[in-house]
Amino acid sequence: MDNTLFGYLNYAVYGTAVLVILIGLYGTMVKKSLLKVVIGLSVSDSGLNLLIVAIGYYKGGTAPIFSPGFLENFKSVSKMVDPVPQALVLTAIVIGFGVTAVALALVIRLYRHHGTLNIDEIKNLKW
Amino acid sequence: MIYFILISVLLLLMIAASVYSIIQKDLLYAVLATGIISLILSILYYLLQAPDVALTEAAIGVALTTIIFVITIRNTVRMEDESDKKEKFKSAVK
Amino acid sequence: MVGTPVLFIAIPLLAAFLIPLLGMIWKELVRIVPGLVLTYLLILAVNLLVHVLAHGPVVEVIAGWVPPIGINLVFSVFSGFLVTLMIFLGLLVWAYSYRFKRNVDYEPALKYFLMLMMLITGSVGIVLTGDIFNMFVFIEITSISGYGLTAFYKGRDSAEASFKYVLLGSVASTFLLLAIMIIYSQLGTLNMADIANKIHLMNPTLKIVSYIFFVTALGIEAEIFPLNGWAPDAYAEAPGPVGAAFAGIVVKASVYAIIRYTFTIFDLSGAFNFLIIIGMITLIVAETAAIRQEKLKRMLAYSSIGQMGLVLVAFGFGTEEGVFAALFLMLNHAIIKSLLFFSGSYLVYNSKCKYIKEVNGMSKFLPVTSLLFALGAFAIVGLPPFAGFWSKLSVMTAAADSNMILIMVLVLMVSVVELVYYLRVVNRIYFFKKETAIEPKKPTFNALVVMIVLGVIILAIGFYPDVVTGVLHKASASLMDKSQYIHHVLSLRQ
Amino acid sequence: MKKVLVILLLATLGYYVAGTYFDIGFGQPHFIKGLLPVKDIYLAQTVKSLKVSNAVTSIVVNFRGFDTLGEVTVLFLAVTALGSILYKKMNVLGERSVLFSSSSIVTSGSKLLFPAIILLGFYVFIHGHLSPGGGFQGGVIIASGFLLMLLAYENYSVSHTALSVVESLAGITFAGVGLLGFMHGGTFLQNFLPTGVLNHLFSGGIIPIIYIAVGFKVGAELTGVIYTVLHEKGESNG
Repeated sequence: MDNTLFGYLNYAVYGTAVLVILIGLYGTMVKKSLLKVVIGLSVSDSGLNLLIVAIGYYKGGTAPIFSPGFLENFKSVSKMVDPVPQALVLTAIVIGFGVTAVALALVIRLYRHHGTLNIDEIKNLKW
Repeated sequence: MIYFILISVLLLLMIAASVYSIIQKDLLYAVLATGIISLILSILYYLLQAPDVALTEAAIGVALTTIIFVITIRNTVRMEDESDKKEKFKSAVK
Repeated sequence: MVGTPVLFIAIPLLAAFLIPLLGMIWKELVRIVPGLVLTYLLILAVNLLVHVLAHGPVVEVIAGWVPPIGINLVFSVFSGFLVTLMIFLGLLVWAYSYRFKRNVDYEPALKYFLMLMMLITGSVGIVLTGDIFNMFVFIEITSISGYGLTAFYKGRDSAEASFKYVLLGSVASTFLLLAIMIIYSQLGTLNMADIANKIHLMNPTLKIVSYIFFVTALGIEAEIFPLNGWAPDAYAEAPGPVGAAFAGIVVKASVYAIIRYTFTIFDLSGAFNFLIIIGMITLIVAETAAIRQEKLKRMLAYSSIGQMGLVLVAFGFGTEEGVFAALFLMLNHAIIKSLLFFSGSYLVYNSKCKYIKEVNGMSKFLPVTSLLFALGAFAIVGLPPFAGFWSKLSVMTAAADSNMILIMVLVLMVSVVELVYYLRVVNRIYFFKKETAIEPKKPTFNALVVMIVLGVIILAIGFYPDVVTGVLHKASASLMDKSQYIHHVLSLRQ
Repeated sequence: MKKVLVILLLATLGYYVAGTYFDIGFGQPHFIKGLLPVKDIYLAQTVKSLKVSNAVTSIVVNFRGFDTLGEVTVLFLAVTALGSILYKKMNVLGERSVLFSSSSIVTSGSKLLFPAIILLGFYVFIHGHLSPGGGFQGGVIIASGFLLMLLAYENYSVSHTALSVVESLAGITFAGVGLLGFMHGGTFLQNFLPTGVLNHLFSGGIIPIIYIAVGFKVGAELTGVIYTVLHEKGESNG
């Protein structure tokens, strides 16, 4: 793959990730339905995770796993992609799931009390 | 080249799915769109040489998050504007 | 050996995993074990603090990897002082809620005490950790316990408050991760001391963007205007002791994080003025909002936000006197605001809506609680001879030293506003008549003891401020000495 | 009006975030020259002193194992908070919501798949230090196996007591192994077992033990989350 195409990917990957974060935040801030708000959070989390993994990628890199045949060729360590962002994303995904579950439980409870998910009818959540 | 096209297409699909999930009035379809985002992400992670993350995203994002969203929708309302509350959900899944 | 900082995290976590099993053996253990753990940690914290005062900071590495490879915990005088304060308050909150929650079923009690303990542990972790991603994890631990505790009561308002908190908390973690990744992508490290050592190499634009993201994220937790939308609701709807825990523990930890980023990690010269400006705005907005509140706990919440603004202003002077004043304010605020929350929640215990007008004539029914509330109110406004006076005075001297006369005037004006709205409540307690006959809830024995202990501490600091100023001076010196922090962390060898 | 404001706000945010990350660059070396990024140390030490093949595993469990301890605590707290928010008593469950009535093909198919999924989950976390995967991934796979059963059978139930016992024991194993390392080597989570030979199943010292504990814990916690939410019937407005 030649370099100009790859330079374009710079904008494509990060641009998409940031766009997805913004779309999610837009949904969170504008939408009236509580479930839509939580969906927005989940979407923006996805964009964020893509952004973090993309930082660890190197052109032509290999996965950070030392398979048996790999060891003879020790120089190729420098060809591995960065494992640190991957480890951080693992943590972030699991934490994000926990937060989403808590938010959904709150949605269920608010529905139990109000019989609606419309943010306008739930007095304290208007802003 | 093929790698390049693949990534571009996946990124475009991801944007489309996220826009769809925000503008769709039917929350069930919106949630399915977030599931599709996770599916695309998981392929992207694989292409970005992050198999561990891909596995996690495939299981958490595609299966678990989607299902707890669906359960929540089942327990609350399906449409964003809530004009006809539960009827459509029941008829759609049965 | 006096013990190591990692025990502050490991012991509560082990206990948290054990508690569900212990509860199957004897249900009362669910309430007792957190108290035992906190008592042990308090002893440990005091011991370590004494050791650190004599011998300098203790740096603990984890998994045998020295910084910057592994995660490390730093127990300096500054962080150690905050940790001791937090654990002490946590113990008081536990003692206060021990009997308060007696009528609650086993399951909710288990969850309440678990989440309370993890709230404290998470905050302690934020203060102790020396790694920016590890701090993110501890912030999440604190927030999730906070979400659960806010929604603990069954009413609808608590769920709304908690949902608000979840939304802002998620946005906070997004910003935090963005900032962490900017730093990592440039310097290739996540260790605070290592970052502080290399930050001058970074591109200034990236530095400013990441600093703003950090402050935005932490500002949500630290209740800085305009990001504090969750705080009044959460304080008002959470159980009374949890409000005290938010004001005394969680907010302190977040302010600590902001301060650590500003003083140690980043070397931005404009950051101090930035702190003064956001602190000032927070102070003014919160105090003017407090005067308009009709619910007692919301008023206390806004007052708490205002105090945090003042703390940021004091830190923003950037001088050692300023840091000393800010630390003194944090200590006083933690103690006094806890007392106000504890006694206030008994004063409005009977009413459904917790309005301020419900406290009319409560001094006839609950003399001791009313007296303690009045003591707290006078102390937080800064009347001599109570504890709050000395901290306000030290803010004034610090401002005068930095030639910031405008700030002195503003602080005085804000004190007048505080005096107005606190006196309004005290006036109602003592000089108004109760219109309806009530059967007030008497404070439990534990709650009474806790409140009296706090009252005695306020008086003690008021009459003998020297008992704490020594430690506070050393703590502020340890925060200002950035090179020593870096040296202590990075000089460790495998 | 509000939408315009929000869009303006987000556009500003997007401008700065995107600008920052475009500067950083995709696929190019982005660390400041002359610095030694920790990832190089991690990659070297993974093989040299830990004898683990998967570098992500070594980071998650050993170099940054403290984060992982915090992370399983977050999940543990999420389960606790979930129960508290929906104020359920563990043994008195509400009516189960039924997502769909499954045909006999689905039920018997799930029964067939279930052991395979569980087995895959165990495989993934036992081989976490050798191949992609590990405690989180394996745990999530196990939880999705239980999810399949819960969806396919209307009256399939998981013992809540068993879940919390597994969860607690796994958590105690993690923290306990950490404390053992503390007693043995002086630092929390330090390796105190022989590291063995690279690419063998029994290698990596305490890393596989911790990852297996994480696997059990995550599996039990996520199953608990699904189970709690599934037993929440929203029909009654009260």
